Amino acid sequence: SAQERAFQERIDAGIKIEPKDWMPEAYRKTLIRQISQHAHSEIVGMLPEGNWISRAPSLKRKAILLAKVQDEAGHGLYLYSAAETLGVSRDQLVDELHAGRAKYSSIFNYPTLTWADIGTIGWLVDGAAIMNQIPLCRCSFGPYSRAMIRVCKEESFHQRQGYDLLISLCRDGTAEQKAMAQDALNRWWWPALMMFGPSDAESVHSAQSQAWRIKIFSNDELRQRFVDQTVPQAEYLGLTIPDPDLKWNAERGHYDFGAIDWDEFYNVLKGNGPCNRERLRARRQAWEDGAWVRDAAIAHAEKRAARTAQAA
Amino acid sequence: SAQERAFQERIDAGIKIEPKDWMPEAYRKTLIRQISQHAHSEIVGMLPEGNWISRAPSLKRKAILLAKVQDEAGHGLYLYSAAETLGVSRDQLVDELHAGRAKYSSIFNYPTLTWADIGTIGWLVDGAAIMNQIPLCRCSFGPYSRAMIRVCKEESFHQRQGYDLLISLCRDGTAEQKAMAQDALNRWWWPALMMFGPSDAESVHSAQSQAWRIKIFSNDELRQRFVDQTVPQAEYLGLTIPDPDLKWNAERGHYDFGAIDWDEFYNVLKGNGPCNRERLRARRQAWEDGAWVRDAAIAHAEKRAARTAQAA
Amino acid sequence: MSEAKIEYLLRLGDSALILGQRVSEWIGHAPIMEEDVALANVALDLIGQARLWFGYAGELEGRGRDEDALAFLREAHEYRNVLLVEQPNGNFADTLVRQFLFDAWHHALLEGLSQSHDPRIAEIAVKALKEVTYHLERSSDWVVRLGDGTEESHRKAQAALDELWTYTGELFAADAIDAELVAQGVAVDPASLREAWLHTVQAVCEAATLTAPPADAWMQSGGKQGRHTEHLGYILAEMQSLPRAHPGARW
Amino acid sequence: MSEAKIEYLLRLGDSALILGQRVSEWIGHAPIMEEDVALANVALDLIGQARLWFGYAGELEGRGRDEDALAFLREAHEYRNVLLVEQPNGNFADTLVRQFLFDAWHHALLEGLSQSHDPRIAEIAVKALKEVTYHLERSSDWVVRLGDGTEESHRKAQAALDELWTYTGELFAADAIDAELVAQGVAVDPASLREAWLHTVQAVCEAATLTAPPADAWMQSGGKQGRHTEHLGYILAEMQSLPRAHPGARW
Repeated sequence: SAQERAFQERIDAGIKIEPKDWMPEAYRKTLIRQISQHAHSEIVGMLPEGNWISRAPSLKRKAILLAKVQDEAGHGLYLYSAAETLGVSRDQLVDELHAGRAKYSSIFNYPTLTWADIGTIGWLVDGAAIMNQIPLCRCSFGPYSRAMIRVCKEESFHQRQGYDLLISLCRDGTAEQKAMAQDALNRWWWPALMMFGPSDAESVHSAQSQAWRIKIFSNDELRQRFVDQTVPQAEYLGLTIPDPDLKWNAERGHYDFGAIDWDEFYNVLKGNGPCNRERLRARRQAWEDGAWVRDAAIAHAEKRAARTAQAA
Repeated sequence: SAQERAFQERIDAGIKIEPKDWMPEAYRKTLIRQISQHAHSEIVGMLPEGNWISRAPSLKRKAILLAKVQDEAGHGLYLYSAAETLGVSRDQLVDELHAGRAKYSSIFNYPTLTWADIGTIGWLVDGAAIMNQIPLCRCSFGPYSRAMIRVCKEESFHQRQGYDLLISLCRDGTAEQKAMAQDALNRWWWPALMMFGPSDAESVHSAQSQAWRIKIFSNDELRQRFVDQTVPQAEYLGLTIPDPDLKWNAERGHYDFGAIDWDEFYNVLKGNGPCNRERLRARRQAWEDGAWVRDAAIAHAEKRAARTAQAA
Repeated sequence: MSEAKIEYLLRLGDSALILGQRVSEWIGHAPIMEEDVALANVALDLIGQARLWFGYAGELEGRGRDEDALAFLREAHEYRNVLLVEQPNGNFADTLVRQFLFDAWHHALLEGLSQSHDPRIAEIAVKALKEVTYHLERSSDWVVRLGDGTEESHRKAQAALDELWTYTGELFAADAIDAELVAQGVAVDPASLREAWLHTVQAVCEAATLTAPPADAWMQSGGKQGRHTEHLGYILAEMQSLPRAHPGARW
Repeated sequence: MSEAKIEYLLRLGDSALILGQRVSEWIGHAPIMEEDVALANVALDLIGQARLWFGYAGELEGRGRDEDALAFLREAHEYRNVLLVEQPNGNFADTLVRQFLFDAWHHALLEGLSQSHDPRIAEIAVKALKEVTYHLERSSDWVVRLGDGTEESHRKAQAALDELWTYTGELFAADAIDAELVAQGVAVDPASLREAWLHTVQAVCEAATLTAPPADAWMQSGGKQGRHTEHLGYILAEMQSLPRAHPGARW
């Protein structure tokens, strides 16, 4: 239709789409799915890291971790707000999550087993997230693009903090601390690579999303970029990436790396990851246990409004 | 009455009263109160010690502590059974406890703050309990007397184990371990002395109970015996009893000791001890949370009985 | 002299740290997402304050104990926090009533300490007071909201108040440490804070339709002297597990 | 050779210890007083078994690590227990279903090990088997009682079974350690226990009117290799707190 053509022309011209603008229903739906999935990931992502707040081994690290998890809650909040501009409420989106119908990043279905996992999540998981998200700062939908700018700024800070934590363990630490870091890398490396999604050959929706500029680069491009960036960082830490096929390919100007076990990926996606049930249960429980608090807040606001009205 | 006289004569002759024998209502009531209070003490007493099972510092000590707490549950069970022979049910007695109408030994309203408390409870609290209970092995009511024989045997074992724990801390341990033991003695000494009850001058019911032979010695006699026994044990450990007035009185052939703060005693009795609310809450919670389990056990037994009846 | 001051600083630091630790247990599990942010914020402030008090205590002590040695290598009986802050989180009302009772005291205390003759203490107090002003505002609001919310929230808030009241007595009880430092103009007399505290508490309770228990109720004490409830041992076992398992390591 | 055996002994000891630790959390809080006694009994047996396995492991290792060094001075990733035993106690059904699934396996395993070519292993297994025969009887009875009790207890027992099932797969999965020791006639092939286990489980489920989840459901694994769930770290933090805080002390 003419409307659709005009819409695509605006996008092609690099003009942002704003909530009040006309947009194709599929664009709206795709964005709601993508933004809310991202919001859910921030919220569920508080859990694996939150698991170590009480056991952080120094007060400075405890404060850094607390601040990081706080930022994640904050990111969740902006992202839900961005999604709300598309005509859906936060409560609806959260219901979808709790009902198990909405997705969140599968990476949060892995457990945080040692303190080194906290550094590794910052380094690899935030690193991969930023790699995915930086292009989205230029995406076509205004509120999403603006949320991404803010999120990316904070996440690159988190990534540096995570890497700094690992420097303490690997370069300044004891043999046990370094072993802890290597073990964490062994467990998180492949899941981090999977964060970029299935390889382009398998990926659905990609072409349309790229045309709409809500996806800028392909999964495989981003994954390659991530590997290229991360390998020298691992070397600096003195850690070995758990991939025997990893090597520099001078011809391509990139690192070659081994085949990803997509069976594992789909399995975790299906709910069989080590922590899928626990993560969802923790979020549902927080929601259910908090019902009376939310009810009280509403009841009090109503009483107060009624009193104000009466006084007026 | 003639019945009452005959009853008293049997007691004076050292013949045991058995449940089917006639007995004055006041005797029955006093015994129910005394035995159930003792049973409740065993059950509530599991809590302060149970608090350290998960943190016992060696596997051997963990096993010893577990076995001890298990014995306490067992003692509670015999004692409730002894009380039940007097025509009251365990559930009724437990209801009284949960409603806050029945007493249990006030000593269990103090917290167990360090591992040394576990040794100190064995040494002092079990020590005082045995001192109170050994005479009751000869009490006039058969079931109670028999229960006491069994209980005392196990408790003197517990006392030795508690003292042995303290030997490890005080004679074989580090300065920190010994300090831990001294701190525990400082906190438990006076409450242990209070376990013998108010001084004879203040004590109610004593004369009648002594005539009935359900109380054999006076509170002050037992307390003195306890102090005399315990002081040399403390010396062997190298610990200082927190009583500046404590000293050997050659004339009396006993240790003199300082005045007891009965205000504290009555305060804890009234519910103001450090843990009164928590102890009762823990027991109530166990009971309430367990209701569905008890219901299930009954329902299953009924189904099974019905099936057996049908098959017959 | 310095010894009393170190002890006093540990009391300040320990209360802040333990409450911060308790509050941070909520993160990821709050009843409203905005509260995940707010609770983290309060926890962060408190842990930041603990670091400042510990830093100063360690310097005065001069035995090379830094903030982490003080936080992670002391046992329960060496901790000097008030009993109130180690009480379990319970439900959201328990947590917010605990916070409110503490904040109202903490605010009055820091106001006093910002006039301390010890310039370092005054400086830390001024910084902390800004944060705690917000804490008190927030916890007061929540107590009012819960107390004057639904029947259920009212019941829970009242139960929390009744339960925690017994731990408020020691906030105002001076001992020799306090006396020595008050005489030097370094510390605030705890007893002097009581009126302001009670005033705040009563005003908020009134707005919340809650009944404050009698001011002369039986009070527990001992935290400032290192005699705690059974909860603190568990808090420390978890909090200290990693540094204890790796003696001498740096993180 | 000895290294594989040490590893194998740690697996046996760690599973017993961690389950014993979990079960002992109930003491004083059981739904029926008789169960305080019974739960303590099971915990005691398991901790006793752990001591025997650790004692032998320490001797073979010959580095002076006794049962306590093995229990209290290893970190989570060095623990070799199966994931099933570290799962939280939950409600009484969760605890008893966990116990039953473990007992049915433990019983079959110990039966096999009582034929081990290693006489020390055989001896310990014979002793443990007597205890575990009672454990299995008791946990089976409870599963039947709860499953075929009230609607509520049935629902809870079924939920526990569904929840814990995913941790039963690794009980039967052999790795290189198992293979090496099976070849020597020292250990039992885990896969060989599966049929007997499934038979027990199905019989008890039937009597309990419970539905066992599909045998080919997705299974978690990793415990035997030291990759645990997030729970183990907390168990160890608490359990080890005292020896960790007093390095070198004896108790």
